[in-house]
Amino acid sequence: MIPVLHLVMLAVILGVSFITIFLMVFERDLLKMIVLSAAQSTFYAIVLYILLVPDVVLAYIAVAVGIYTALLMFAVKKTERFEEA
Amino acid sequence: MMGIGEVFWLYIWLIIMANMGLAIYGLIMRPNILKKIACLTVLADTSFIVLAFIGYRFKYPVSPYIMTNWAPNNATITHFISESVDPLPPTLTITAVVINLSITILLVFLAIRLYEVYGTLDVKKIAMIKKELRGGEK
Amino acid sequence: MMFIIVSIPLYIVAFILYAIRGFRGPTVFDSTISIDALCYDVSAFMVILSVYFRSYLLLGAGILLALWAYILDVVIARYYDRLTRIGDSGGD
Amino acid sequence: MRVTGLIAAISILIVLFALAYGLVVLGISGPPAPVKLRLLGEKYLYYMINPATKYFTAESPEGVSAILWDYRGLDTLYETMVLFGAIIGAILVYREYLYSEPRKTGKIYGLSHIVRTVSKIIIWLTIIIAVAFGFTGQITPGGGFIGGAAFAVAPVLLVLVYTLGYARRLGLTHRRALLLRASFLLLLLLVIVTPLIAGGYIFQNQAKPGSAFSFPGRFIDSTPLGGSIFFLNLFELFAVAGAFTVAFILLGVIASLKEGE
Repeated sequence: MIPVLHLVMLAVILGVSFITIFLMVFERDLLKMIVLSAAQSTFYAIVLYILLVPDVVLAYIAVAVGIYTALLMFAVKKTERFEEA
Repeated sequence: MMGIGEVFWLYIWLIIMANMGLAIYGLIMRPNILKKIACLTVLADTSFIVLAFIGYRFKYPVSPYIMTNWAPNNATITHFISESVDPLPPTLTITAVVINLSITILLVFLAIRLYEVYGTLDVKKIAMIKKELRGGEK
Repeated sequence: MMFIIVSIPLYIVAFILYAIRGFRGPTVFDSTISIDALCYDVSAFMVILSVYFRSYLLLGAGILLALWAYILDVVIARYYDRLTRIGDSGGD
Repeated sequence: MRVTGLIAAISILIVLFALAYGLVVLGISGPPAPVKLRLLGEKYLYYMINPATKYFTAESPEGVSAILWDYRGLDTLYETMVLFGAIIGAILVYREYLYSEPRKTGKIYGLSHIVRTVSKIIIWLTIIIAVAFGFTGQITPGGGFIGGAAFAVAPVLLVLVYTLGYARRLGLTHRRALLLRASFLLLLLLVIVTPLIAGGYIFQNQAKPGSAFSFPGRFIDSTPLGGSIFFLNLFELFAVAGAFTVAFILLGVIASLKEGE
């Protein structure tokens, strides 16, 4: 028996994450890119949770939601905010 | 003839590959170095998802790879194996997450250093400045 | 079990609505607040999914996401806010 | 320029769709929507806490910890080396700022009082949860790398909310964090070498044929301890936490360069 509910959840959330990554790649404001990157890592955390890898979810939440945003924010604050062209 | 499971499976793999393609596109074509670093993290995260998919089993009574019975016998181990997902791909992923973090720290520090030297993070402008410097020396 | 299966699509619709506000938000603050709310909703969804998977070992991820979801707000606040002085004899 | 971008996009698309087609339709990674387990994963799950197979067990109910620190221990050791190499490289880029004398100013700045009060609670909770991951890595999800990554959130919050001057007043300097990292890395190597001194094999956990040496497999009340897995998880936690603390102290130094601290 194939659980269709898992597949539907994965399909919908991966579709939303695709839109997030698309907007993130073509975003000119780097600060907004950081916010979209946090949204993308939240969606990926759900996907990893449905795929039943709790260790990876714990490490991934700490790293992607907690640390990458702060690291990129410091870099944006020390350098320039808007991407040319 | 594909069943509903295979159709969903193909759709999910296509989405994952499209995510990877977008990340590679941003990594190659976008000029800002911080954008390139963010795209690199997205590419790494998508590869973690691929690894988790390779170890997954599509059946409903499915459990993580952690045995809750601490004094098992042969029957409980067989029952556990019949429900558990594959433990090898998450093992390879765990260290990759942390190492990816440390490499991103290194790249961000290098990017800030590059801004101190050149005054910009746009790779095209950096190439122009380098060309001017080389022309001025000759 | 029926309650859980009914509630999962509602949560997913809520995620999509939060995501639309996060994508469209005219300013950075709108996006930040909506993504922050999305994080808290996801942590509740993870607890419900752990009931659906019948495994108490999965609960920790939801708790941790609820613990660290506010870091994004702090990051954006640190970008815009002016630092204030910490008093030597204050509450710290 | 536009033509170059179009060519790049089309070629990436062709490669990735070919990869997806091969993975799904041709079945390179196994059948689509797999229900069975692979043989290798099945063997790992069978042997990891099996009292019947005395020479193969790892005494750890969690599959990931058993593979990470027992069956594939040397891989993990080399990956740890990559991690510390990257952190050392990051330190080397900004070494002159890290070893310069900090300005002695009486004023210390930070975010507003509400954020500081909330963050004080969250920082302590983060540290407690990270250490708990290290201690219970062999029976619940968690372990050395996860505990270290969770611990790294605490210095990030410290640098974000209280700036670096407050951390220096608390006594958190990069020298102490480096000392923590180096000493726990030495303890980790000591755990790896101990069976070799006792006449066994390197990276040995439980007794193997030809060597009776074995780390304690069970705690007093028969809670699984995983032998060397428990010690390796714990030491790895503090080593990774020290390494990331150095990196984020350095980030605070960089952030305070022009911020008027």
